[in-house]
Amino acid sequence: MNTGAATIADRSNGAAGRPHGENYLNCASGWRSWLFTLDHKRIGVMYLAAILFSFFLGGIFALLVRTELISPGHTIMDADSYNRAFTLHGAIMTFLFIIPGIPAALGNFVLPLLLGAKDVALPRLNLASFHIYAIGAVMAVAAILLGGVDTGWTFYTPYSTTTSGQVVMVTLAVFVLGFSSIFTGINFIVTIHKMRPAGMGWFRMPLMLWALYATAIIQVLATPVLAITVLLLVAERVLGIGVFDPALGGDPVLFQHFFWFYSHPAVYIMILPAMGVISELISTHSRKTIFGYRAIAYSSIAIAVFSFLVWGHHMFVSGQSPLATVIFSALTFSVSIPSAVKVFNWLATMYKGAIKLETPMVYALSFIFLFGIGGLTGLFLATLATDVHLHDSYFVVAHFHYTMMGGVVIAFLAGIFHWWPKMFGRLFSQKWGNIGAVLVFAGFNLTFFSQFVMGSKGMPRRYYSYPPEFEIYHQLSTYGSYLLAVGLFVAAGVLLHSLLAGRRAPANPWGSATLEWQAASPPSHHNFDGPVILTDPYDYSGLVWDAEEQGFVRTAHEEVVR
Amino acid sequence: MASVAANPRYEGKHHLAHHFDTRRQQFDSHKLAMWLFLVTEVLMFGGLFCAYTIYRASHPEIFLFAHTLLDKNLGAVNTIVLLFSSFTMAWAVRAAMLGERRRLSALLAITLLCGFGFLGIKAVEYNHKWQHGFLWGQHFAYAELQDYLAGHGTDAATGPAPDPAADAHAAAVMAELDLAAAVTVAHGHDPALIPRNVHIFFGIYFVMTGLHGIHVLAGMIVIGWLLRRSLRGDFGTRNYTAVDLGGLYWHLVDLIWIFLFPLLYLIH
Amino acid sequence: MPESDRSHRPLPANRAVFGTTDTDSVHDEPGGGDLHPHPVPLWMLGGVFATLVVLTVLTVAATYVDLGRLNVWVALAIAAVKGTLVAEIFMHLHWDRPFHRIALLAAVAFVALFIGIAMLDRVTYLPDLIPGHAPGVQQ
Amino acid sequence: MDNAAHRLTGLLPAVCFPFLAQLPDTFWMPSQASTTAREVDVVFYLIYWISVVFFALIVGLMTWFVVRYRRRRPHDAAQPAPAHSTSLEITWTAIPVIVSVLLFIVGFKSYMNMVTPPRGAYEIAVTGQKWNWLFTYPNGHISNELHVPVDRPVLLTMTSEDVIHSLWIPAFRVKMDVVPGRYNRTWFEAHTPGTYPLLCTEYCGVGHADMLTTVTVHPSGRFDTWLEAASNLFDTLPPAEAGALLARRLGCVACHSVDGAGGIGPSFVDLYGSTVATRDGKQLLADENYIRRSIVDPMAELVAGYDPVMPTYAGRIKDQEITGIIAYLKSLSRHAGGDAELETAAPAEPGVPTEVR
Ligand code: HEA
Ligand code: HEA
Ligand code: HEC
Ligand code: CUA
Ligand SMILES: [Cu+2]
Repeated sequence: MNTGAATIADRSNGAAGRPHGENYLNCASGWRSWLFTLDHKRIGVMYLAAILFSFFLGGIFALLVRTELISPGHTIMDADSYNRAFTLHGAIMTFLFIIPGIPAALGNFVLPLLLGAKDVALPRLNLASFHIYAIGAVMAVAAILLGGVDTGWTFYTPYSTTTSGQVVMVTLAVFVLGFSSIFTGINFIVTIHKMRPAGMGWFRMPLMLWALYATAIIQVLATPVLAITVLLLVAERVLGIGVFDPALGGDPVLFQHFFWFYSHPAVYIMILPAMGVISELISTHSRKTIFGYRAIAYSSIAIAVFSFLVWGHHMFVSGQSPLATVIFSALTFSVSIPSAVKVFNWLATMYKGAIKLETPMVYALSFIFLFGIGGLTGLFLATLATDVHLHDSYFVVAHFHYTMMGGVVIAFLAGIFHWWPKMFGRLFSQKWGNIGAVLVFAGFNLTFFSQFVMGSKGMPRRYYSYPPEFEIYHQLSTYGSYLLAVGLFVAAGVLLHSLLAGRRAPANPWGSATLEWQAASPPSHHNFDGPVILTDPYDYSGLVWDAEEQGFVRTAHEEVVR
Repeated sequence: MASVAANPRYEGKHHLAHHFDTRRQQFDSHKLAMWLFLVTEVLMFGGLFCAYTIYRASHPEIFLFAHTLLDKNLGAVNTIVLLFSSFTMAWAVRAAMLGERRRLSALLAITLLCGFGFLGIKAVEYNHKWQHGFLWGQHFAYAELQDYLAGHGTDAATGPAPDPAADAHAAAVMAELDLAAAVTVAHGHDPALIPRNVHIFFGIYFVMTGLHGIHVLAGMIVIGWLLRRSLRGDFGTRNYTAVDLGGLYWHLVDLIWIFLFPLLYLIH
Repeated sequence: MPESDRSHRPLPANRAVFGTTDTDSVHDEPGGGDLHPHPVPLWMLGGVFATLVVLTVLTVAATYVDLGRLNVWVALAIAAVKGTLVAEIFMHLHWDRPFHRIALLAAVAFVALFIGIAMLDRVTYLPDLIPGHAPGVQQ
Repeated sequence: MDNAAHRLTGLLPAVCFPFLAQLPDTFWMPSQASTTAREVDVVFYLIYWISVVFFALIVGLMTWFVVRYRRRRPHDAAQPAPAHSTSLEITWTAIPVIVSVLLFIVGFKSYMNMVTPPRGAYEIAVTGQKWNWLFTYPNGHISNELHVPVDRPVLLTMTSEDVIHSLWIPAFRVKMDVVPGRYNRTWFEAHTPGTYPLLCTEYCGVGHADMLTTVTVHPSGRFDTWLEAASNLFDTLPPAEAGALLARRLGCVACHSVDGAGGIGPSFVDLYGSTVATRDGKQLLADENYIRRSIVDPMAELVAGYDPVMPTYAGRIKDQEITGIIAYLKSLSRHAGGDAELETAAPAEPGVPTEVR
């Protein structure tokens, strides 16, 4: 990892040709220049806006769910509305928000920059992916307006083939969104294969690229199975083909195999890019070389591959045969190992570092804490004896919120704050950023920790009402969710404020050594104005603080002595 | 072959996108993307093959019985048609690489025609199934099946021909499997011996061939578009990426049929 | 075919990870990285087509021979040979970057994984199913 | 190897958690009422403590590093430290591997007990339907609450009439999905008499959260007495009361209210003797025959304004029982025509709505 600098010679378009202050945001105007842009940065920004909107929508449903549960029985809605609310919450959060989340929004923006490239390999496919996402989102929202669905995000047959509601519309939306995800995945693999600059071998890539690459593998290999699953589901519902519906001789457990063959790897589509973000952030904000680069890189690929071997752990009590159950339990533990490796490597990176509690770092630390709980509680579920008791209880709900909200969303927020100055050229208030992060952390734990307890004590999930002994836990959880919402609004406010009134950002505010920070903040249309100096992505020795810039600048690499 | 320079459009058509350094890099990127797309297609059909395998392994009697309602001959002819179209497509790619433009157009046209032929034959088959109510799941007409077996039993052209050897074989399979009495069946034509849940076979048959048919249609649209461009003179020795990639897609469609044919039509 | 050799030429040391030639070799390509078409000879295309037809006939013929459980495997084996021919020759895999073949094989492997485990499970729990259960269909 | 692992996993929990013998509910778990419960809790607390240790280690180190290595000035650099260490990395890969293997083995052992019912277990058939449970005992008796003998293995053979349900008895730590078209099995051996909640924990629609009932563990010897008494409805009860019980047991009241409120089906109040408007515009008198047909063949006449979701009870209900239900409906109706005897019919079993007059 310790090699000299190489220059990518032919990348300079000459900063001279560019009017001062022109960047990718203002180089063209009008809605067409956005909607039909081929620029990965603009596509990334559009994705970011769309995805945050989805998060907001999903969050509204979450708050409705929580408010209903503040007391047993009817609080603000009837059972049917409640069922629709949690289904839409789960489906929106999964398919519209978190699966495209980090790869399509942050990944799109930073991936070519991390490579020192001008764009992704297939800009048109990239734009198509966004348009398809938009179509899918519109279909999903239309389905909500037409009455929604009450199947749960898992669409288990035969409930989903017999219930009323917009099942067909929603599943077709999922189908469409799947294509968007596949296109992103294809694009990223091709870009990483073909667009790496000379001198950037596989093991000189920033870890975010490894993470995105591993994610893309899953996207390409797993998503098509989701596509065929929902197509078969639609065919079952509309035509009655008899593959999944027991009333027609079909097998509902087979449906679960189909569903989880995609949806388990999908949780690693979510977490892998989050882990990539964390790897970048921990190193940057500790100003220290990442510990165990290769281990982290390999563990990403290992997680991607292992993630395909464990889907049956969602089916331990479904009527899956004990044989398969035992095999899946054993295999499930295999994913824990690479995850554990990453956690320990992050810790070792911080050891003897120069840690600065900037907002992205606060979120990153929060991630380690929350993902630690989320991952460790995964062990209770992977273990056969305990999962029998815990399956489909609030323990599972708490587990996956600790991994998805506490893990992925927190990492997403960390990434947004980290790359925000690059994306929009503005700094934000560290103080308020940190206050938001702490509120989110506190609210989150209050919301979901109590769910572990009630789950193991016997509270099933997807319950509109519940026995009175669980009321205290539900109340804590609901108040926690309000606090969490406040924290998120503070975070959103900080970012909005920065957009409107933030200080201009220097090119490299955090002192990161990856290539995107060599571009201006915000970058120009073609990303880099001068030659890109290719360096070790985690070597901070060449970066020094420049008080005038209020940012880090690179000294000539050769002059730096370690 | 018309000379490359003769067409004024040609020069503009093989430009290098701004973010690539070389044409080779651009071509490689597009080709890799196409292969990855084919990977997703394989996995998507993989789901259907999974459903097929599951039901065939657990209910062989259904498949053994129901496949006799399909027309082997039409299936075989269609296989040949598709193989031939793959051949002409591969040849078309060669022609594109060599800059043989008129030949390229002709070969694409033949490929397209084969596509029509395939779908035409498929339509004949579907029509037959439709007439007799041999449809998916819920819509399978068991009552008509009884009539059909009683009436058409000996009509070799449209229905299963009596085949004592096959009967015996089926009986042996059934005995070996030792399934419940309700599902005892022979290969023959005694209406009383129809296995339960024959409709599941047709559910799978229609989904598999239907999805494949949609892919054929998509491939034909691609080839039609290639043909149009080729007639316009867009392709040449330095610009054949689209033909190459379109060809890959068409071959994949063929490849899947290569497996569908024996699995659906030639069950023993 | 002199062109095809190009993709097999050794790479600079720092790029030869994964042991494939796949990605790289674009920037440092001397000739500006132009395309290097590899047209497959016509006799070969024709030969492959003829072989495919013969194999199709063979598949059909094989159904008339009673091999018991082997029949389906014979059919699949022949189909696999046909598929390989299509992929290697018609789809140029034989002359292509190895990574494309790896991708295709990976796809097949993951399908096999899916089918394999789902089958294993279904066959094991088969005795729990109610035979012929399909109350929603009038048989 | 096998033997050593066996002994290790057998010993470990007992050494670590002697206090777990039999507990009322703890912070994490409901009370233990079956032999499985104890096994599961041992595993649960084993994982729990392992997790606590790892978590404390991780968060402790993290906090320590943040405090100890805070950057004071923007340009402060990190202290030199190795960028990787093979021995360290092998260690922190190996330890989770070992822990994982251990967890798998303990989980596996208990699981195998949980899926292997002992021979001679007492068999009860379970049917799940939207949204209630039917428990059929070997003598043919059907109840809505589960009743089991203490200290005797009980095997539940379960199937569903409609969609997937899942039977969960938290106090026993058992759970199994109830799937249409197949029989799933689970078993347990209750060791503490009492009444515990039994819930549906696979999402099954509007009534999912109401698909709860109880399991009663009868002290030794009392179970048979209970079963005998419970199964002779018509010997001990007047027809209308028996009908009221049946309406609960068969799940009619899940859809039909007995207090005049709305529901999935028409209310039973004042139904008998009224004139019913059907979907296809007919007006029918709800007499004995009409009600009988509604139960045996609900699709024959569909009441206007309701979905055709009522399952048929043909084959599941005896003639005498239909008569009982009709008598019960009469007792609920103003149109029953001064049948004084029925008007006094009052429910005997706790839980049958007392508004019945
Ligand atoms: C981002 C999402 C995400 C992530 C990363 C994970 C990670 C894991 N999950 Fe989770 N899971 C979900 C999302 C996620 N999950 C969702 C959405 C569901 C429910 C879906 C539904 O039903 O609706 C679910 C459900 C679920 C189940 C099924 C429960 C049930 O329904 O009965 C199981 C069972 O095995 C499981 C296990 C695991 C395991 C073992 C991991 C592992 O990858 C965790 C690995 C991490 C660690 C182990 C922590 C770090 C390591 C250390 C701190 C060192 C110490 C480690 C050891 C000693 C091993 N998960
Ligand atoms: C990414 C996935 C994700 C996320 C983030 C969340 C977030 C939340 N979830 Fe959700 N949840 C699921 C995925 C997710 N959930 C899934 C898959 C299910 C299962 C569904 C099923 O059973 O079918 C589920 C189910 C589920 C349940 C169980 C319902 C039941 O079983 O009956 C509950 C109950 O408390 C719940 C609560 C919450 C809460 C309070 C949040 C909160 O964290 C939400 C907080 C968010 C907001 C309050 C919005 C505010 C946003 C903004 C202001 C924009 C901010 C912008 C910037 C900061 C830039 N969720
Ligand atoms: C899943 C819900 C459900 C269950 C369980 C159910 N029913 Fe019904 N029932 C309905 C619905 C909906 C209707 C109206 C539509 C129809 O006629 O089928 C109905 C109609 C009826 C009618 C005709 C009512 C009228 O107003 O004319 C009678 C009588 C009846 N049910 C009796 C019973 C009895 C007795 C049972 C139990 C043995 C029972 N039902 C169980 C849903 C249910
Ligand atoms: Cu039955 Cu939930
Ligand atoms: Cu999972």
